[in-house]
Amino acid sequence: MADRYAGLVSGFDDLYRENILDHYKNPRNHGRIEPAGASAEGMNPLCGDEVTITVAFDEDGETIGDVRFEGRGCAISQASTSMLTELVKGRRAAEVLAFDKDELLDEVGIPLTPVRLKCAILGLHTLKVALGRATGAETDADEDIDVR
Amino acid sequence: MADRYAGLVSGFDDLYRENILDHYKNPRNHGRIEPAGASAEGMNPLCGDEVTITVAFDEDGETIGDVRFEGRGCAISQASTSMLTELVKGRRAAEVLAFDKDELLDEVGIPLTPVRLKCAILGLHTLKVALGRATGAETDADEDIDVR
Amino acid sequence: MAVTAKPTLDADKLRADFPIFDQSFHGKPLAFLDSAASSQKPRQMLEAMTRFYETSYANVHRGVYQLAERATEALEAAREKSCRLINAPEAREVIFTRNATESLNLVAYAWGLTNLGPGDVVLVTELEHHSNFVPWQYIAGRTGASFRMLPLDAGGELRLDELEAVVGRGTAKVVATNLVSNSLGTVNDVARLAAWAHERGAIMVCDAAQAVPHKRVDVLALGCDFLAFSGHKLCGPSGIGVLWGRAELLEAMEPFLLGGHMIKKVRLEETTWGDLPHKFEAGTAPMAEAVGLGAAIDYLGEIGFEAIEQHEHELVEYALGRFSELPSVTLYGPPADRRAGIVSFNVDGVHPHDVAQILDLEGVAIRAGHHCCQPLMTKLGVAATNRASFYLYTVPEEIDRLVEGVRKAKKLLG
Amino acid sequence: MAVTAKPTLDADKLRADFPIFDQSFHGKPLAFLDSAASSQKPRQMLEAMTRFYETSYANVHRGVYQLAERATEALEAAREKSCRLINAPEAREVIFTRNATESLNLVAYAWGLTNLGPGDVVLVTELEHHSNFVPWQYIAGRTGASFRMLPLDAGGELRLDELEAVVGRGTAKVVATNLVSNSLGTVNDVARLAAWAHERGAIMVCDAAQAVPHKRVDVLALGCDFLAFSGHKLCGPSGIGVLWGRAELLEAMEPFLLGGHMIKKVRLEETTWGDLPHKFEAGTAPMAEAVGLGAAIDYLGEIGFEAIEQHEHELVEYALGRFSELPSVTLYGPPADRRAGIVSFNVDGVHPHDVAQILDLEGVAIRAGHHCCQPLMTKLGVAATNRASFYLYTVPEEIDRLVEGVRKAKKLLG
Ligand SMILES: Cc1ncc(COP(=O)(O)O)c(C=O)c1O
Ligand SMILES: Cc1ncc(COP(=O)(O)O)c(C=O)c1O
Repeated sequence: MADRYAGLVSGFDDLYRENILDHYKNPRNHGRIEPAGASAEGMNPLCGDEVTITVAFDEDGETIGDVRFEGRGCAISQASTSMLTELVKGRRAAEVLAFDKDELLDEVGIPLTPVRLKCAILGLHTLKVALGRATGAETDADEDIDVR
Repeated sequence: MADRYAGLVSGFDDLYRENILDHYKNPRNHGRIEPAGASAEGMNPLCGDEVTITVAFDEDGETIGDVRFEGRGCAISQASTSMLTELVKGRRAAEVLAFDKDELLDEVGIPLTPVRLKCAILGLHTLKVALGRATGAETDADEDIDVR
Repeated sequence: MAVTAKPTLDADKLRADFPIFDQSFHGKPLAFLDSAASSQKPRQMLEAMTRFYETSYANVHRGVYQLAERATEALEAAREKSCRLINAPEAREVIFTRNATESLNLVAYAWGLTNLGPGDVVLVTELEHHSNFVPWQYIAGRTGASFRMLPLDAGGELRLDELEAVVGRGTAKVVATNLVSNSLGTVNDVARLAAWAHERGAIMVCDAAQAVPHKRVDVLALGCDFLAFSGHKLCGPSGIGVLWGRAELLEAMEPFLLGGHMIKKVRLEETTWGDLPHKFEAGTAPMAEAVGLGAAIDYLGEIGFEAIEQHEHELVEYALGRFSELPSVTLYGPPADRRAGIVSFNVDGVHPHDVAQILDLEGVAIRAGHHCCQPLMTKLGVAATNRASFYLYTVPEEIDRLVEGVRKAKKLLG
Repeated sequence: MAVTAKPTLDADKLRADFPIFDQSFHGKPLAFLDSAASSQKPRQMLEAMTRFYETSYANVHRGVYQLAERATEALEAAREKSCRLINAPEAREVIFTRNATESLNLVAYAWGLTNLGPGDVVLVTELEHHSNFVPWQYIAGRTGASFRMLPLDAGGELRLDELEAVVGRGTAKVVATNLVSNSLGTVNDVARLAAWAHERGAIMVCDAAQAVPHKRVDVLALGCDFLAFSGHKLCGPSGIGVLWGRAELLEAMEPFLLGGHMIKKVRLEETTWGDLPHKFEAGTAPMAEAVGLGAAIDYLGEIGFEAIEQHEHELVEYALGRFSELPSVTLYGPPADRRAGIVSFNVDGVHPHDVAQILDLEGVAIRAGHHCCQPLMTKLGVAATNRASFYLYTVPEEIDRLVEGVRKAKKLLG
């Protein structure tokens, strides 16, 4: 087991890469859209990470014209949510609902232990719930994340 | 720990010595006195050993003139009760109530592990309860032995 | 030695994995015929635990640092192994407890306190171990439910034909039985009982403490709702047990033990429970014990449960045959083809304690007592029996020594 | 290193007993500063368990053969050691459970279900670990008793002056508090709380999970009625906890877990309970775990609890001093002379998860989270804190590395 971890996180450069620090310190699409076409607040009660995501649809009622987030929490949760907003803007809701978390994790680009994984997908899970509500689609529950 | 036990029971000759076999096969003072000056039934619910002891006092109301037992159970419990009856006949109740179990165990004469110790003192404990009831004296409870 | 069928495992070779056999007792090699009480431990399992403590130990869950991640992974890997062992659908349905007894209490308390009431019937069997008897008796008493017992026939098998009569006009809510009896070795038809229970709207609770170590057990094939077993009887460490339950039942249930790790949010006004399996795992988990259990499952899996079952079957046939040579021996329980590797017996005129003690002097370890089955002893009309029980490391020579010792006991004391 | 007071134990030397320190993490030696979650294990303890499994393993109690006697002796010797450790009057008052959480649940269920009702007040503190909070909340809810919380002052100490006001006109029945807080390290005046509880006719339940490993604890001096702790936090194995209770209370109580070994007679109509401690120890005991616990108690006893307490006190003073150099750090809890070896803190603008992760990359293991104390977190107005906690193997250099890592985290993310 030791080996796996030895390679997994080998230093600051790996875990807190420039682009994560950049997204954490300069979040993209920060803020709140009011009134929103879709919205949800997600929270990981174990560590207190929080994000609120709001979405405005284009005229077709499907395409994400704008998406904004606010939140507080660890660098991973906030940076990954910031990255997420860039990834999904302009996509259709149905597409984002089928979005594979690995696509986001690739973007985050660092190896994550299970505890930190929850931080990294907080934004994605919250967004999916928001879109699911707005479009009536089902979304999988994540046992560790509370969404209102 | 191994050492202690290595010496403790080293064979049939130690554990099932002639005198135990003799008392088991030919119990002394077997039977029941009716009406009895004192009596009790003792039982070890864990292994089902049972003895019923009945006592007849001499005219002084104190000295054990006769004592008899019936029972079923393992060799140690039955033999030690048989030996006990020989030891206490002619003694005063108060004396027997203060009887140290080591005196009986010396007579039994073999090393006993804790589980078997309960077998060896079943008769003594039962007799003490019988005498305690008859004379109004207190006797210590033994958590593993039920006496009626 | 008279066994001719070819064993599908090599018990003589496997014995080398078990350090306990390196010693002698009263100058004789140890014939350990009390595996139904608890099994001995292979080196591989002990080493897995020590390695865990030496390299990967920390409190599991929610730790951000590496050691805590490693420990969490190790615990969850053990859960996966336990899940596959009994063919459970999902690992989150596998709850670690301290022993099978606690697993059964968990169901009795958490399900029973809320779902039982007057008019309801809790049905156990006359063959139950106290651990699947007393919790139900107690919770039935607390809730006003009626507590009943399915009787045995003379051969030590369940009177399934009495089911309707015993429940009568009550509402059957719980049927609780073991899969293999620890006293008689009887293998019970749990699938049939489960079907009956479900027809009546009852839940079926299966005590598999004596089954999981010795044969392939499949919760789906059994059709039960809950299944309990202990680690220490299957070459694993003391201090860990397993409860499997169907997710929808576990999710609908109240929790049992409360405290750290089983909650989502705690407020003065209200507390919300965590998800499965955490909801039922309060406090620090038996982490090293889970690792040991996982290693034991791997160990047994490599040998193969079919081989283990076959090996024990041959031993039990052999033992029943050898005992039939002794007219002073009374045997209890069903024939070899319907029993596991357990033989309960009495010797005319010799108390079980004396039999066990004389055997001990020969280096043969068996159990003498009520085996936590007093209702069964009452039925058999005895206070105690002798019980010899076998496992993968048992060899026929040990049964020869057992029979020889019983002869001696009879000669000396009978 | 800036500590000048002479430590009364040689932590550098003791570290050699702990195999976990033989590895490195990210190329750095392990600074394990999470002992409040669970402690690391000395070789001596691990060897005692392995030796037990290899030479003396069998199911305890009632076995007639030697191995079973040896195992029983080993278990009971561990009980005696646990008894002396906390200066309990009698070994039969010492009950082995799976962890401190289960110990506290045992009291809440077995005492609470029968003795609580509407109008009664169960009082816990705002400082409680969930394990001494949620069971009481749950059982109070089930029985209709009122569940209340003694508040903390700004320094993280109990508002004992609020006792009367919080209970009001209710009948105080239970006062439950920890002796040492796992979040803040606060040492609580349990003796005073116990005296107050007894004046009001309540029982006093003391959660000593963070105390027993680190200082001499004396149940008679505390005057409590029940006291709980875990083996894994005091150099012992996972899978075992202890509950001590006053014999007269334990005897009057209903049992909790039911099944094998805790009974006297089992009949369909009625079951009678065994005597202490067996009445509360259903099923196969955590035998090897008890042996490990006993070995750990011996190990700590040889070092001396006064030396351990003094050592940790010096570390905590040193740590508080070093942290005061960092203006971005907020410290929680009382001054060093009223706290145990635990330091909770936050770093301005840096989430605890990030602090802990960055420290992990430096080989420094601390915990980040709510520490199973959500009511306290609510009071502090934070979702989580960082927590560093010390033990006999902690050296001041590790605190230097902690402080250095916090500086880095602040620079990188703050
Ligand atoms: C104060 C306190 N009480 C109770 C517990 C629970 O201990 P365990 O998880 O061993 O049951 C802990 C440990 O997490 C603790 O710190
Ligand atoms: C059939 C059966 N059920 C339950 C148990 C209880 O197991 P444990 O003592 O590990 O809780 C046993 C073992 O004694 C058993 O044989």
